[in-house]
Amino acid sequence: MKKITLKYFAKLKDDIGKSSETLEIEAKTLSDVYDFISNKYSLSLSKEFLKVALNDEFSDWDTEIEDSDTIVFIPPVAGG
Amino acid sequence: MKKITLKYFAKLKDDIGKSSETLEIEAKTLSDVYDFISNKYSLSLSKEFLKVALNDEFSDWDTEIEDSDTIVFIPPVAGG
Amino acid sequence: MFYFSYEKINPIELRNKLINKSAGAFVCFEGWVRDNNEGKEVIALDYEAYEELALNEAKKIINEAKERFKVFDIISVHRIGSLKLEDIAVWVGVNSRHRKDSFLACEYIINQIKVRLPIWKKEYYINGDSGWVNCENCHKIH
Amino acid sequence: MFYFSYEKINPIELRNKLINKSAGAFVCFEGWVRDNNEGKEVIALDYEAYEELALNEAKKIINEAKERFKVFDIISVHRIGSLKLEDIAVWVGVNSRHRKDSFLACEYIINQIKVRLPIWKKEYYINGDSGWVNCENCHKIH
Repeated sequence: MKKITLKYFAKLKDDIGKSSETLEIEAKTLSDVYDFISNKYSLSLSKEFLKVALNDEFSDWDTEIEDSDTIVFIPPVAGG
Repeated sequence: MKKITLKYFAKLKDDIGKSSETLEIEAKTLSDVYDFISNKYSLSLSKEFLKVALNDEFSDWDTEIEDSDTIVFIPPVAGG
Repeated sequence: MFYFSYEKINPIELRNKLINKSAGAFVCFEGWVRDNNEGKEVIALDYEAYEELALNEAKKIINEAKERFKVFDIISVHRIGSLKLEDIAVWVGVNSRHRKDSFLACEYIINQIKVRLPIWKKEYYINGDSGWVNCENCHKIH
Repeated sequence: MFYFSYEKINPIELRNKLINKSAGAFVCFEGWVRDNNEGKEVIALDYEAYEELALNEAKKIINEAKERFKVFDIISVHRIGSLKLEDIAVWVGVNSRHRKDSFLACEYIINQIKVRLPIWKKEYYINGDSGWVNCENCHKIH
């Protein structure tokens, strides 16, 4: 079990109803974490449209998480 | 004989020592007028570096002048 | 330098920070809240940012611009919170010896900000609707 | 709109004239008096213009930009007379719905102004010399 912090923004914050949470999770990669969260909150946001950040830097879905990581799923930004 | 007004700017104004003059001239084209002025004031400014304006619009050296025209010889502009 | 502002952006104050005796050129871009987007009448909007990541990424963008173009300084500020029509949402100012570098750097910065910084915009429409821009198509049926 | 100013150019006043609820982008260029040119230390300069022709030509340039790019408004002001370091010599502001048009129009305008308008610059150097820029090579031996 790893203890991680999740922060939510924009559409995700609205859908989940909070801006952050800390939880203990049995997950290997960032992708696994999103699958867990998506299932927990019945999210309809496709992973293919999201980016992911690990400890305030952009990361890849395959990256493995560690204890006390901060993770953010990033919905499409406002653009032009 | 045609009566024309000449206005001088920048380097030409400095070299000639005045900013305008009116004169009667026996000349056909704008080019002829510059040759006359260049000779009159011993100018060292080459015509190839100048542009010429007739009645406040850019013109060509070959353009024929008429009575009461206003003529300006335009030294290189300040550029970038 | 990039930072977020929770208050109205003051363009002349930012411009004056870029005054430099050796600079012959200054270019600035301002993104304004406009009254329409994709056919809908906009009356206000909220900007929200993941600030820690945005600040890290903005520093990279500014360094990239300084490597690519011969500029002296770059300042950019992005507004956060509730904005009204005509408010400045984002400001980018650049100075340089020659103008071409300022134009290129300024456009590079705003283009990169728009695609790379985690900043989101929620629009409020005259008909009472609202929505996060660019996230209307990020859904799938489970 | 293009005009000459015999007094200090006020950039915020000009910018505010371009405020427009339907515009999402504003780009401005400022040309500043810089302290050096071609290796010489500049302390001040004079701008002189053949104003009647410059106004005619500037009108054409602005119309060309409006035909080429989707912009709402264009304002440009050129200073005339004695300028000091850091003074604004020329200001160009453009607003548009989308930013690309403002960038392109602004750069088009300043590039055309620089080559087409009959405006001359006399530089005063720290060593006491002075000279009309770009006219040092326009002489020939008769």
